[in-house]
Amino acid sequence: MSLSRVFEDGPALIPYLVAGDPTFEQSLAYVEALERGGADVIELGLPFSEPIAEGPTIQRAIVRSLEAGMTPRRYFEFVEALDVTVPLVCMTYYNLVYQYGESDGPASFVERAAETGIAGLVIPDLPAEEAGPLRSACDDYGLDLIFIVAPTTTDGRLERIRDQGSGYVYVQARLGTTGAREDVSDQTTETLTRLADWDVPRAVGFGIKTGKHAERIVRAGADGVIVGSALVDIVAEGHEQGNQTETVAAQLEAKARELDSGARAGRELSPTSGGPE
Amino acid sequence: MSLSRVFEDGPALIPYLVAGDPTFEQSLAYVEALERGGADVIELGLPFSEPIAEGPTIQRAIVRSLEAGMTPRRYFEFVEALDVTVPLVCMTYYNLVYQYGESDGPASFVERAAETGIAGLVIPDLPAEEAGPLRSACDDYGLDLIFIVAPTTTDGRLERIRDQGSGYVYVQARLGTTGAREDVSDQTTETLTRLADWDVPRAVGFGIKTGKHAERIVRAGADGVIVGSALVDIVAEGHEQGNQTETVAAQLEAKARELDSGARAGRELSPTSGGPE
Amino acid sequence: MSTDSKFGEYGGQYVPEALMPALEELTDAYERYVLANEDGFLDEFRRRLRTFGGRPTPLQYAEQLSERYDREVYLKREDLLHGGAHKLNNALGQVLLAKYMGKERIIAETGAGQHGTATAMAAAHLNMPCEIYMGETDIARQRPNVFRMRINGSEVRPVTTGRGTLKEAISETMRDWAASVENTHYVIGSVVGPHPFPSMVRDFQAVISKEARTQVREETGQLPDAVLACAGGGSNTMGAFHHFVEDSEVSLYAVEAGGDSLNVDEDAGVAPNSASLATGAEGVLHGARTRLLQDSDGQILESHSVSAGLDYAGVGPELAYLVDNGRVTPATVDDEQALRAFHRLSQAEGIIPALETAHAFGFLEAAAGGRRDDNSESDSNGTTGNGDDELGDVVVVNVSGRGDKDLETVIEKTAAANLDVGPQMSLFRDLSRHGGTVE
Amino acid sequence: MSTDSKFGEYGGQYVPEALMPALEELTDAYERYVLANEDGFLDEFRRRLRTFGGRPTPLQYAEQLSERYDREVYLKREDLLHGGAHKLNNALGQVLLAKYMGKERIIAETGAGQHGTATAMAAAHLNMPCEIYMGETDIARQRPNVFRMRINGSEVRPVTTGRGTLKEAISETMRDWAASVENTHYVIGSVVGPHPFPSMVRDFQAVISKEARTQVREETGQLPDAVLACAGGGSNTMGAFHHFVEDSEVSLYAVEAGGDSLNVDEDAGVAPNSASLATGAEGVLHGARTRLLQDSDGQILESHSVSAGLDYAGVGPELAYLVDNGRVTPATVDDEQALRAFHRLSQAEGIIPALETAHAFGFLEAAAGGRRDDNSESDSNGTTGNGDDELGDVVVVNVSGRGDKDLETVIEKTAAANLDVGPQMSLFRDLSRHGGTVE
Ligand SMILES: Cc1ncc(COP(=O)(O)O)c(C=O)c1O
Ligand SMILES: Cc1ncc(COP(=O)(O)O)c(C=O)c1O
Repeated sequence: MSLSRVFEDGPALIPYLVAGDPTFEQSLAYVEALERGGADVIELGLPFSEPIAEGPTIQRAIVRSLEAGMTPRRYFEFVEALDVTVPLVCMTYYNLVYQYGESDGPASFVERAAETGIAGLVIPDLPAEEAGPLRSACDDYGLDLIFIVAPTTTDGRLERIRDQGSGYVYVQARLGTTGAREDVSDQTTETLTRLADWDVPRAVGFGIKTGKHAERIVRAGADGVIVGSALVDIVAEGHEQGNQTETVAAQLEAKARELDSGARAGRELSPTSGGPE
Repeated sequence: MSLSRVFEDGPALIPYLVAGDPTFEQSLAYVEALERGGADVIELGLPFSEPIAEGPTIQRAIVRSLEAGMTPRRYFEFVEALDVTVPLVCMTYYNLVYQYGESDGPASFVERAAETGIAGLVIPDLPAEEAGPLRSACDDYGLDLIFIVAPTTTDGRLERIRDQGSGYVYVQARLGTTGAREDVSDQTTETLTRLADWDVPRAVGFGIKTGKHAERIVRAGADGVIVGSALVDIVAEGHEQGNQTETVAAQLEAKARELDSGARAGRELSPTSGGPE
Repeated sequence: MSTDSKFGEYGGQYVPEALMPALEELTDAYERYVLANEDGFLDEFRRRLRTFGGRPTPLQYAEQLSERYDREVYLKREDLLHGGAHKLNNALGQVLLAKYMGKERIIAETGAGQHGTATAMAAAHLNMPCEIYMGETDIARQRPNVFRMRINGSEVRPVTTGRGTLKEAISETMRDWAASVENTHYVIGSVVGPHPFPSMVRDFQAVISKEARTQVREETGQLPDAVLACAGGGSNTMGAFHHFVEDSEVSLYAVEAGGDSLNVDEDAGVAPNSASLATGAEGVLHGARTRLLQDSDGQILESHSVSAGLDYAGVGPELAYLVDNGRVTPATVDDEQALRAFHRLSQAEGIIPALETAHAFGFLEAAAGGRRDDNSESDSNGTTGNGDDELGDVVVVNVSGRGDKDLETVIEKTAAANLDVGPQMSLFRDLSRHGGTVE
Repeated sequence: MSTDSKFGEYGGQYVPEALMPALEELTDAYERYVLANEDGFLDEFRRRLRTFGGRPTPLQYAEQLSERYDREVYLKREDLLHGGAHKLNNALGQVLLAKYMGKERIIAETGAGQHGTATAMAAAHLNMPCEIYMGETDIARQRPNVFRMRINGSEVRPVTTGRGTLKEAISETMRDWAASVENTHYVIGSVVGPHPFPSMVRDFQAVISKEARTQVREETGQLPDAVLACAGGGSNTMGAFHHFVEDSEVSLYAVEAGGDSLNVDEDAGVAPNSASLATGAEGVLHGARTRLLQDSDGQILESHSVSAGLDYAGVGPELAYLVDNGRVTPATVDDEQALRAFHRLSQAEGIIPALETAHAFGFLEAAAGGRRDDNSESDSNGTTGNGDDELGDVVVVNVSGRGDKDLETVIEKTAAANLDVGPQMSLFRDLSRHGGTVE
């Protein structure tokens, strides 16, 4: 199924975690907890050694995962081992996609991703201009390719992104790298307005931390909320304090639930909907 | 009396010490011991802060004397306090001569030196070319002005030195700064030959350390031997080991005697004398 | 000068979407000001390079090296540029461009600290606030340059991720840029990164070969047979090569850091060298497709070189392209050869080169037949590249920088490796600044 | 150029007899090679200054300073010379002359280490063995320069007498020369010492004013109203002034180190400054009659300055003469003003000056009316010299050297004096080279 279908059913909660953080086994439990908490799609990071688009929280998660032995091959095993039913989106950097397998280009990666049931890809260092080969591979294997739209994205570029993207569009809520922040940016509303006539759903990420944030974002017109650092923080804290896997999983589930209800509350007040569904 | 008269009586021993090394009182005793040991003239250093012509031994003596409070004024008091009958030659640098007293130039220094009975001056940083004012002052007050002739001195310069010098000529035995050395240089013989027809006596210094050296120097034709570092070494050792003033004075006297008999032995074999006088 | 964003398959713009508009804006500014000299940008740039930077730099005939190698060796003296390296050509160009673009803040990464110092100097000169990201390993090994940046009024931001060298510093600066792109220009320090940086930095550095080409003809009446330059990111290389690329009779040698060894330890994720051209493979890093040091999964390896300025896992896309198509010959020189070359140039010519630069001289020595007098003494182990004597009669070596920043490192490493080449330092090495005595 | 051995009553040859023939030989060589260009000496010298040294150095319009002082400030960039200071002009000239004279060994003294490094570089370049005498205090405070000399292959001989600074190093080098004069040339580092050194060194350095005079006319269409240079021995001063001396409309300012204070402690034998022109008296030191720091007996005082290169009790006889006859105006700038000026130039213009050079900029700031915007802020205490604003509209400041050698000293002294001008260094100051981490 195309990822956009997920959004038909009310505002989507799209949590993000780094696969294998802090260990393969713990991470499985954490990702599964997200589904229980109400995730509609899960973005699953495949760690790259040079994560130029991430803030410190996710950088540290990436280091933990890499140090625990995560590789692209292990990542796909991880996906296969996961017991979730919601669609998964793989988030990683282009060099890993490009180098994978025997193909001279991204095809082997996409093939293997499709095989494990991954529904889409987000590659933050691959702008629409360079995305041709990956776009075709995704088409060949039925994957969505999700692009990010930033507050700085020009109108000209918006068109290119609209052409290349599918599944949903990832709306970057503000400038900067990923990382949880207190307030919600004005830039978000503006970008959402610019995307008003797109036919893919618009999921907003970067800096969403609480149910209240999620509510406001959805109220501003988002079709989904993407939450990364706020969840990775929980994993990090659990790791540092040596907490039980179940405890951390329960915290993640609770956080997801908070975000999910926030988002749903937002929809009730959203300009695009008359009221509760 | 002109210093040259001293040399009429056989080869002259001209020891050198720094006045006030290591203290005013000890130094008085040491200088007096040199006379007992057979000195015919005594060169008495007035310490200058930048002794560019001295080797390390005499540099250190200069530091000791300066640290014990030696100044030009004290120096003249030192000379007045000395109980010796042989003529004294003051060895110092031009800036001290130049700055002394009220005169704009060297006159005050020479006047005061004459008053204390000093017979001559050696100023190692004052070549014949710059010596005009000092030469006249010495003439006015009846002092000799002794110049150094180096192995490198050219024939042209020899003439200038011959014109300006009096008392004796200080033959620098070798290149380099002062300091006791083991062997006797060939350059000495050569310089002595070049000075053969001068009518002032030729005293050789730089590196003479033992009676044997003195003997060879005199045999080579010198009218006198100047000995500095070998004596200053005795003062330094006495100072470092905290020896009694009398002990050190006795050593100095013995060293002077050794040098004096060496010189006399040399004269017996000297080319300019038929045999013992 | 060209506005192509690709060199064959290399180059491109692989950056987060937030930066793409900035790259478009920069490309536009590059085309208008740098390529078309709008508002007299180039005139001002050249004037400032002359009066502030000290251009032209001389081309010096190296007497002792020429005798040693029995060929005419000429030195292009970028070490005499203000700041002590070729880096100012680029830093001044970019900071000035940022001014023309109306930017209000400068950020930059630095490895050896040479690019950081050059940027700090250019920023002070042009009255722009400036922040420099530097890996903490590099901060420790290039201390004088840290002081210089601070004294010129720049902030220095220590980067603690990874091994704390240039690679991490670039990543971190890109992150800052992604957050600050509207009022900030990122002055990248070499011919790397997304388009238009590789072309633009090359154009700013091309003054080296422009001058050298004229100078060598004036001196010898001919073009050189070979041009040698060390390659980290490749900016001094591209600067020294650019105007010779069309001269097919001139051989071009890019000398990379062979480090400890050319073998890779995949498990540790470490390449004990920085030889992306010689041993790397195609991939995408820091905004461009190029040749990289990476493991078979595509994870970037930690590089190594005794010289901080060469210690980088990538290389400029244009240089990679010129190597692939055979126009440029890659070579490597290991740490020990570089140290030996450092001492050789210092003692023979009275020029203390940067450790980066010393690699180029290491290759001059190691090229077979390089030494006229005694081939057996030639330390040709640990070198790759041109085996037979193709260097020819007239060789230009680009002296990309001076070695003042490397004194402590060289003294330490020379002693540690027990090399017989350096001066005895025992009397001075442990001399405390505070104690103030030597015995 | 002149062969007079005296400047009024100053100058002359006050040296041990053993050295007199060497001075005659040198005077002869100076007259033949330097004054009469015999065997093309001057042509070779100029060529080497160009290709090895990096001449001509630019004259740079200083934008920020010009605005600050509301006059046109031009910088003569001797800091861009190979080695980082004007010193190479002289060192290269003398080492080359020694070669023409058939000498086989070079000795030199050094204070800041700049002359020593320049001499070591020139000696390596011309393939001459070289030994440098340096006071142990200076060795400790100018460590990077010690390393540079060693790395260029020179021996460094620590001088332990006295306070272990320049004065003692000169005395010690003279002693060596007296013993080795036949095959050795003593490369004196400033316009001091016996004739022909003051004239010869001035002639080698005069290229500064020769270039600057032409350059400033090209830029402004006129001669400058004032030329400023710091004065230690006075070689950069004389070099910067020489070709302006006949231009009576150009004011010449020699800025000495005011150190801690201009008062002398006679009992301790210490002058807490190096201001021989401002506070010294006539006397004889190191072979010449000139103005000196001395006590009433004529014993030379220990001088002091935060800058090792100015820390000397004497000054060149020609400069003393030009001050006496009113052609040159002496001024002093104290340690704190020099530190402030160091930071000011670094931050405002992106040029880190030598601490010596910073004194010239300290005077530019302190000259009454120097600052346009706020006179009350002007740190004019502790300055002597020109009280009213005679600097005029076009001022040339000679940037005698770069400050890389002074980084540690400046950081330490700025912190110790609690000045509000320097950058915060706490994060970087205690950074160990070995530890390799900043937290
Ligand atoms: C002196 C010097 N040479 C070379 C390099 C390597 O950089 P690039 O290859 O871009 O010239 C550096 C980098 O810091 C450097 O400082
Ligand atoms: C940069 C610089 N300027 C000035 C001086 C002072 O010397 P002079 O007065 O001879 O120029 C020195 C001496 O080391 C120096 O290094």
